[in-house]
This record gives sequence, structure tokens and C-alpha cells, in this order.
Amino acid sequence: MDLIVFWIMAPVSVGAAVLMLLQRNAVYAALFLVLNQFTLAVFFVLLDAHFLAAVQVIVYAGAIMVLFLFVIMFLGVDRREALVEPIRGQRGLAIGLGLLLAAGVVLAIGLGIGLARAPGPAPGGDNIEAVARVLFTDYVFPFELTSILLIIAAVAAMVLARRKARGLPDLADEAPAGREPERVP
Amino acid sequence: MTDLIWLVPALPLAGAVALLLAGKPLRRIAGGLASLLVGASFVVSVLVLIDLLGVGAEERTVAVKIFDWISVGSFEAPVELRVDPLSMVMALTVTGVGFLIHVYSIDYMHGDPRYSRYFAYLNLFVAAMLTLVLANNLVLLYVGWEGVGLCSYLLIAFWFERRAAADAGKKAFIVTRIGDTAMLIGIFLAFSTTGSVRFDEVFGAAGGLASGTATAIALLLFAGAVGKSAQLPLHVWLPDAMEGPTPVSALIHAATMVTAGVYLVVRAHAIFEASEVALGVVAVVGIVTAVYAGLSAIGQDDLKRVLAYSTISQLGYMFLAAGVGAYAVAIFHLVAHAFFKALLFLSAGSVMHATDGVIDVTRLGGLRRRMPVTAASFAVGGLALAGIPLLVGFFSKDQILAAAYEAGRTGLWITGLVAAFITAIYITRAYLLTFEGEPRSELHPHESPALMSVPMAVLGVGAVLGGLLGASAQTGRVQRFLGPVVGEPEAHAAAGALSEVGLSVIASAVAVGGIALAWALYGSGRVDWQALRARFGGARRALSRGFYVDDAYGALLVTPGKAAASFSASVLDTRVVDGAVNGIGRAFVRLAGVGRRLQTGLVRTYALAFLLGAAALVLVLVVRT
Amino acid sequence: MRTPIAFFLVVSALLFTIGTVGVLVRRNALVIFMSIELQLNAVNLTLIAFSRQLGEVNGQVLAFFSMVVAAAEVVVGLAIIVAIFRRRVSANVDDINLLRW
Amino acid sequence: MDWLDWVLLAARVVLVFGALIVSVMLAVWAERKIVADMQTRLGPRRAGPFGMLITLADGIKLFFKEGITPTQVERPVYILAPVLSLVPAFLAFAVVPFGAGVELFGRRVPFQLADLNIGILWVLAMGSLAVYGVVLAGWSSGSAYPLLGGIRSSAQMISYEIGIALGVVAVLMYSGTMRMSEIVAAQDRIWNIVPQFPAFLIFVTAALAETNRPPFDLPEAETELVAGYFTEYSGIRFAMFYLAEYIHTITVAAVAVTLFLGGWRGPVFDFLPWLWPLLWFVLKVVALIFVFVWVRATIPRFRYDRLMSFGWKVLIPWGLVWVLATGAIVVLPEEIGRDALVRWVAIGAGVTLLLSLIAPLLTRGRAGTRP
Repeated sequence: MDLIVFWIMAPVSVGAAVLMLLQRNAVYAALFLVLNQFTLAVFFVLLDAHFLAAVQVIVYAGAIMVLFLFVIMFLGVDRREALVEPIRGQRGLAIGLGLLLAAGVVLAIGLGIGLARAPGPAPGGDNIEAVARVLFTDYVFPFELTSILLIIAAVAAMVLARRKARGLPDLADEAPAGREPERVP
Repeated sequence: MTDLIWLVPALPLAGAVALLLAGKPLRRIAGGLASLLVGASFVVSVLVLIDLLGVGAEERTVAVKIFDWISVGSFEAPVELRVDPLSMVMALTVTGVGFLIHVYSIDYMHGDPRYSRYFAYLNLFVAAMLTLVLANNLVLLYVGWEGVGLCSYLLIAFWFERRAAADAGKKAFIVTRIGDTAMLIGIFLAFSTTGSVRFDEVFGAAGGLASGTATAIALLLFAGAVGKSAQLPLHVWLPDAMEGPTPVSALIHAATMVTAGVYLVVRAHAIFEASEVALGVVAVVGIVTAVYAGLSAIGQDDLKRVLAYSTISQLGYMFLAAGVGAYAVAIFHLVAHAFFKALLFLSAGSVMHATDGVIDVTRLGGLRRRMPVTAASFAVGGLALAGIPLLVGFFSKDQILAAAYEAGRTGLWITGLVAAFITAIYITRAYLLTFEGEPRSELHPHESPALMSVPMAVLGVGAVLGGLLGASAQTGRVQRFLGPVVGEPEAHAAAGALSEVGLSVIASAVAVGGIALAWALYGSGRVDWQALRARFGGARRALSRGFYVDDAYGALLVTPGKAAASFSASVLDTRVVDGAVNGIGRAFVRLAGVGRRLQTGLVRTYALAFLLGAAALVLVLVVRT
Repeated sequence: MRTPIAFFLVVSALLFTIGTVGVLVRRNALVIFMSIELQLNAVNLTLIAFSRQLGEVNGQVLAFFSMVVAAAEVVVGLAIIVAIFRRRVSANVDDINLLRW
Repeated sequence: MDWLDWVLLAARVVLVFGALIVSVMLAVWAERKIVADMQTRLGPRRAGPFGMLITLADGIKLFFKEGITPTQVERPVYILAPVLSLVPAFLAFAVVPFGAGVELFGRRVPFQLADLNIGILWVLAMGSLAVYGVVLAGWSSGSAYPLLGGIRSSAQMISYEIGIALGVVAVLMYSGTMRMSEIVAAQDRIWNIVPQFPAFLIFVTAALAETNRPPFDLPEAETELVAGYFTEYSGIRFAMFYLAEYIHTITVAAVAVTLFLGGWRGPVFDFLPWLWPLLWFVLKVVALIFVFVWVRATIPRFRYDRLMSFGWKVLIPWGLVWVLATGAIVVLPEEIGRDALVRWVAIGAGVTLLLSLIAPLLTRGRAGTRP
């Protein structure tokens, strides 16, 4: 059962990632990424990380990717990207090195823990309780720090994305000399 | 109470810090605050003194360690204050006279745009001087020493808008720096030979030093003293220092700065005594300076410059005393001098205040009727300076001359008498030209306000009654109090042909003679001194320019120095130094022109480099396992 | 039979590589950003896989933090992209080359 | 897990699916009827008794209508969007317990599709996915009104999701579990709506917005945006959006009942003991839906900027405040003891009362002296 789900999900996952890469339209890329994130959530369930599976869906699929879509639509950047690669050698090198990296890592996994080794015994008890216990005891300080981080990020986003407001200088609105921005069609 | 000694320098220092940081808000109370702090410092000093008097004479040396400052290997220079009779006498003089000068300044500097900064510097000056006299090691002493130098620079050049003031400040700083450098080398030498900078160890080891080394250390330290105390040949800064506000001159001449040299020689007398040569040099420099400066003083028309040369001359006396081993007498003369010279300066300041800055004695005259208090103060100070019996200057000067005579140095004694004679002449001349006779210009002077005249009155009382503190070289209170530090005054009254009383009579007679001569020339009206000036123009000019020493320095040092500086600025710097720098810069620009091609400015290229590195790392890991 | 951990790790490696290549070959800033998210996700998968292997939850907590940081990063990153877009009317990273010699 | 379990599970899935479809039918009819009544109209009355079959008739009509696909659309996404809208609405229901369960074939069959340990998170996750249908429908239509509707709705739904989450967090802190069945079990003495009334208000308000129900139906505000994100949809795809919206409403109501109104709890009688909980559950859901309809008939639509500022400046801050308060309510009795807590609260209330009595006197006294 476990293995069946994995073998269904793994090709979907990798396929979605590859398709995301190949899509010329940003919206489709985002959708394939959402699909990929779903498969990851399934993997998390397979790995007994129920809480994180839920968080994965809520945070990534539910919030982050919607934000992406929102920005894509808001800016109207869903036009297709040109296929010509302007930097010489970039594409070939990138794919070649990427394959090299993947091969290296897979090799490392094979050498390190063996490809077919079964996992250790599943931890007993409720996953949520276990995560909560560790999160609010050992990691309570980092946890509080993340709240500060999120507040800072929220403020930063507001400052960055703000249009001119009450006489404050705006980072975005000063057009560079000699390059008037044309309005988005 | 002794533990609180740190308050003595700390209080004025705190005042300086507060006034420097918060000068604007504190402006209205700056003068009062600064004076109060110095006053408080004086009170603490008195309390410590009372403590000190309560214990036996041998236990009167206490070291109070504040904190560790420099501690490197065997080198220990803690911030440690020394409480002993010598430092207490100095501290009391500094804080006491300093306090009066502060009070005087409140009115004198009233309305100055940099009022609070003035008091900040003044406080800092006092704090530095107190650090100097209270230090228990040579390094801390040097800190105070340089602090005093810095403050003198700041205060002499206080009205830096005036070119003369700015130049005078620089001159004071640079000239004393020559002596300071020598002194620093002396401190190094003392440390390298004795292994310590603490007074007890350095001076304790002085007796065992090779005479050459002792001479070297002593002379190097003495060079510092010469610079600070404006002795020949480093005296040229002091007359110019008159460009500063008059209370500053008073402070420099009476309480702080110039007395530091005398203090140093007395403090380090153990080293000087280890070397006959050094002591001889001290005495000779002192007496030569005394005569030279006295003669120059006669030639001055500027009242303050008269007083400046007078100070140089009197400091020469002190060095003479130190040079013949009469340290306690030297310090006593220092204290006495602090009183009457501060008094004279404050009187001169009062005159200046009244005449809107006119200080040329040839243009003054007849001021006594308009300014009786000032005139009386100046007269008392002048008489004390001239050494008229029963005033404080009489006792101290008499004791110096007696010490010289009793030490068997008749030559020094006679020269000292000459100097005393000259002293009487120039101070009488200054008084007569300023306060007596008819006014020689259209001025409307008026008596100074209370805050100025009261300190003058207090100092006047000091100048009159100060003699009670040290009426005799053997039994005077100050001398006995200083005894444990500088050695008991020896009673060798019978060494010469003349008795002590005889010496006093001779000295008094010389002083009176000088006054009489000056009166005959300038006060009696029987001699037309202006005609004499015209007749002996060349000699007068020589006197007024201090025998052209300054001009000689200018010709011999300053002019070639300027030429060398302008050569290195225009040729060496622009061609060689700038050329090298620019050449290196140009080379790097050219080199970078090649390297910058790597920076495409495209993020993705950089990311590719990331990937290259990551792949390489993974492969290395795989290969290694 | 339970799925061997190595399988997840291999999938994770593949996803990471795809993300990496995506960052390198795409020019649309938003897609590059998505590729970075893919990489983060792949790493999270690795963390959770190892957490499972070791039978404890520290890895999951770490993945949780990584998600929080990713959320913050996305918010700020998107805001930056919006700001850049307002200025240059382009989301192409090759157009942003002010640091170029 | 043998084959019987599988069969029972399949049966439950089919039953729930069917029940949802049917209840949508009834809900649409009921809404039209009730609104008509409140507006003194007659409403549907021809198809079936009291017009009950009106929805069926509409559905059949839509099903057989020609599906028009405009030329400007992004075709794959255009087709996908209605499905994406429908599926999460169904899935969210999976964790809702709608009855106490029954003994069947010697085993306990819970009236719940899946009792996940992350139950409540599952609801949130599905709720957060619902936005895709709207956003993608708006974008893929390739037309201005739907795009505006889509952008509006994505912003609105993301914003109000936080409100929902805060309401839910308060409940799960209070109940101490995320499992839906345990949340119901925790309400055996008192329903959560009593101690958690603020959370209930926040949750229901945000849920109305999340389901695009009036007065928060801005994505489809017909007076401004024609029909919002599904302007370009017709036929069966339009029907799917319509269906999704109502299923969403029912799901939200069911979740609210589970979280706040004691779920299936109610008096159980000896006759068919498994039926009563089911009945109570259905009654509660119906009552809540009635409230939704009532709200629709009563409150006019929000203006968009007010909607956003209400969400961010009212709902979320108060949600946060209430989460903090719940934390205090949960922890303080354990920390300082219930009696002491009561005492302190009483003292605090007394002091507040006293101050509020004294304060006016003071201000008046001061006001007299001031110019």
C-alpha cells in the first residue's frame, strides 16, 4: 500500500517539477508547482509527518502559491518567455552540471545508506503531539524568533510594495533616467 | 578622608566633561559650576591635609590606587595617587589659586561667546595639573604633564580668531613639546634602568645609578622642566602666551603649568642629587634665566609681558634654589610666587578690563585715582615680588639667596642679588608707569566688579601674610611640613662670613635700592624717561625683544624649517608620494579592467558558479567515500 | 512493505536538481522564485525523510522552521519583484544588471 | 482492515456525496423561498410541491445546455477551474462527524469518513485550496471582469482565511485536540459556543466571506463585475461553480456546528439510538444555514476597501486578542488555581467599575479649571 502510493506519487512529483520547468507561462508553472507540493504532502504522510503534510498544504499550496498567482495576475507577467537563451553556454552548462549534481547525490545516497534499506520503526504516538512537544520545549526560542521574522517580513513587504505615500520617497516609482517605463498594455 | 583624594582631580574633570558635553544648556551656570567644583576640590584637599597633619611626620606618604591602567609584563602603571606633603602643598596651591582665578573669570569672561567652553578648558587645566602633582608614577605624571600642555594650547589660543592668539597657542604647544620629548625619553631611560616607573622605586634606586645614567635621566627630565617652566632656552613661548585671556595667564603663571617644572625637579630630587653635574646645570640655568628675563622685563612696554618675563625670572630663582639643594625653599617660593603673581596678573587683567584692552604702559598712567583697589593690589603684589621685608616674597627670596650663599656658591649669590635688584626696578617701573603720574591717553577706566576685586583682595592678603607660613628656612611651617619628602633643611648658618640677618639686610637693601632707582627714573619726574628711551633706542629694543632670542630661533630654525616643509609639500609630496599612490592606483585599475570582465552583472551567471561549486563538492564527497 | 527512505531521498535529489536547473535557465523572476521554492521543498522532504529514519521529530521541526522562513522569504521576495517590475516593467532577471561592468 | 471495512467506507463516501448533492438542492430551494418570504415575494412554486424541485429543474437545464468556450480562454485551466472549486468543498466534509456512529456487522462504524489526527487542519487546508478555483477561473477566462473578480477574491479569501484560522485556533486550544471527534467529545458538558462565543462570531463571519456568501460576495458582485469570476462560464461548468458554492456553505455550516454547537450532541432516546445524533446534527446545520440566509437578506454588500479593512483591522486583531484570552483562560486556572482566578477577576471587575464611576467626576472637575 505504502509502496504503491509512493510509486504513483513519485513520477507525478518529478513529472510535475519537470513540466514546471518547461512551461513558458508563469501561471502553468505555478500550477505544476502546486501539484508537486501536493505530492510532497503525500510523501510527508507516508513518512508519518501528518502535521507537516497539513502545513505543507496550508502554507505552500494555500498561501504561498496563491500569493504567486496573485502577483502574476497583478503584474500581468503571464506573457510567454522567449526561448532564445541570451547567455552563451548557460543552458547547456546548467543542465549538464545539474545532472552531475543529481548523479553525485544519488550516488552518495546509494553509497551512504543503501538504496533498498527499510526505514527504522515508526515512532509511536501522535505525530502532532510529538512535534508540538519538541517545538514548544526544545525549540521554543527559535519558534518565538520566527514570529519576529514574520512580522519583519510583513513590514518589509509593505514598505517595498508601497506606492508613493504621503511624501515619503518611493523606491519603486523613481524611473531611471533615460528609460521611461511604458504602461503595461 | 585620604581615600577621597581621587575627588581632587575628578571634580574639575567632571566639570570639564559636563561643560564640554552640555555647554549650551549649562551656559548660564558654567562659571559658577566650574568655580564650585574647583572650590570643592580645594575643600577636599584641605580635609586631606588635616588628615595628614593628624598623623606622624613619617607616615604622611600614602599611595591611593584608583585602578589598574597599564599592566604589561613587568611594566606596571596604575592610576595611583600619591598623598604626601609635597603633593598636598601643590594641590592646595593649584586648587586654591585656581579657585580664585575661576571666580575672577566669571565676570572677566562674561559675555564671551564661548563662555562655557572657556570654563570647561579651565577645569580641565586644573584637573590635568592635579593629576600631574598627585601622580605616583612617571607615566601618570606625564599624562597630566601633556594634559597641561594641551590645555595651555587650548586656552592661549582661546580667541583663535585672532591670528596672534592662534600662533601663540601653537608656539606654546610646540616649544614645550621639545622639552616633553626629552622628558619622555628620560622616563624611558628611568624605566629601563630601574625597571619601574613608580616614584618610590625609581627614586629609591637613584642612589645606586651610574653617575652618567643619573646625569642623563636628570638632564632629560630637566629638559622637560625647562620647556614647561619656560627657562632658557625654551622660554620663548611664555611672553607670547599673553595672547590668551588674562585669567588664563594668571593660571599658567601662578598655579599650573610653569610650576610643573619646578615640581618635577623637586619631586625627582633624588635623581638630581645623584649627579653633581645635573644640579649644577639646574642652578646655572636658573640664575642665568633669572637675570636674562629680568633685564628683558625692563624693556617691555606691555604690562602683561613685563609680568611674563618676571615669571620666567622668578622661576629661574626657584630652579636656583633647587639647584643648590634647598627644595623646600623652592616650593615655598613657588607658593609665594603663586600668590603674588596671580595677584599681579589679576590686577593687570583688571586694568585691561577697565581700559578696554589697552595694556601698553607708555599709554597708561594715573590709574590709581580711578582704580584704587587694583592699584593697591598691584602695589602689594609688586612689593612682594621685589622682596620688601615682611611680605611673602621677601622671605622666600631671601631664603633662596641665603641657601645659595650658605651652599658656598658666592657667585650664584651675587648674581642672584643682581637679579633681585633688576626685579625691583622692572616691577616698580611697571607700577609707576601704570598707576602714577598723569594719564597719557584718553581713557575712562573704572574699578572692576566685586567678583573680580574680591579674589584680588584675597590674594593680596595671601601675599601680605603668606610669609607667616615660612618665615624661616629651618623653622617655617611649609619647610618643616615638606621636610619628610625633600630632606630636612640643614642648619649651616655659620658656613659663610655673613649671618642670616646680614644676608637679609643685604637682600632688602638691594630691593629697596632697585625701587629707589626706578622711582628716580620713572616716578620722581626729575628724569625724562621718554627722552632716555629715545637715546638708548638700540639697547631698549634689544631688551624688549628679549635679546633677540626669539628672532634668532626664527632665523635659524623656523625659516629653514618652512623652506623644507614647502619643498616636501610642493615637490616631494606631489611628485614622489602622490605619484607612487596614483601609480599603484592606476596599476590596479588596469588590472581590474581585466578582472571585471568576469562580472557579467547577470544573476544567473553567478548562480551557475554556485552550482559548479556545489556539484564539485558533492563529487569530492562521493569520491572520498 | 514500507518504502525505503532512500527512495524519498532520490526523489528529493531529483526535485532539487530540477529546481536548480530552473533557477539557472529560466529568466522570469517569478519562475526562478518558484524554482527556489521547489528546492526548499526538496530539502524539506529530505529533512522529514531523515526524521522518519531516525524515529524522532527534530527533522520535522526543522522543516517547519524552513517553511516559516520560506513564507517570509516569499513575501519579501515577491514585494521586491513587484517593486522592480514597477520600475523596469519587466520581470526578466537579465534586465536587472545594474552591477554589470 | 479487511474487505468489509472497505465496503463500509465506500458506502459512507457514496452516502455522504449523495446527501450533500441532495442537501444542496434543498438548500437552494430553501434559500430562494426564505429570501422571497422575507422580501414578501412568492419565490419558486411550480416545480414539485412548494417548488421544491426547482433546483433539479435548473440543474437539468444547465446540464443539457451547450457549453460555450470563449476563444480567449486558457483552455486547460478554464476546464480545470470548476473542478478545483468543487473538489475541496467535498473533501473538507470528509472529517466532519455527523453522528455518533453505529454498531454494524459486529464492528463500530463511525458516522465520519476519516477521523484524522489533524482533522481541523484538514478543514483549513481544503478551505485554502478553494481559492484556486476562483482565481484560476478568473484568470483563464481571458476577460477583464473575471480577472478582476479573481484578483479580488484571491485577496479576500487569503485575508479571511486568517480569520477562520484564528477562530479555529481558539477552539483547538480550548479543546486541546485537533481531532474532530474529540472536539465533539469535549463538548459533552457545554457547547463551545458559550465559552468561545467571540471565536464563534469570528469564525462565522470569516467563513461567510470565505464562501463568498453575501454580504461578502464581492468576487461575483453582479452590479460591478457582471458575474465575477464565472462570467464566461455556462452550462455544466457554471453548474459546478454553483454547486461548489453551496456545498461549501453546507460544509462550513457543518464545521461550525462541529466546532461550536456540540456537533451531533443532543438528547438520545431509546428508539433507534443512532438516528438521534444524526437528526440533531442535521437540525443544527439547517438552523445555521437559515441564519446565513437571514444575513443575506438583511445586510447589504460591503464595499471592497471596507471589506479588506474590516478583515485586517477588525477581524484579525480581535481574533488575535481572543486567541490570547483563550490561552489565559486555559492556562491560568492550572497556574494559579480556579478560586484565585475567580477572585482576581472579581477584583479586577470591581476596580474597573469603581474607576468608571470615579473617572467622570475627575474629568468634570478638571474640565472646569481648563480654559
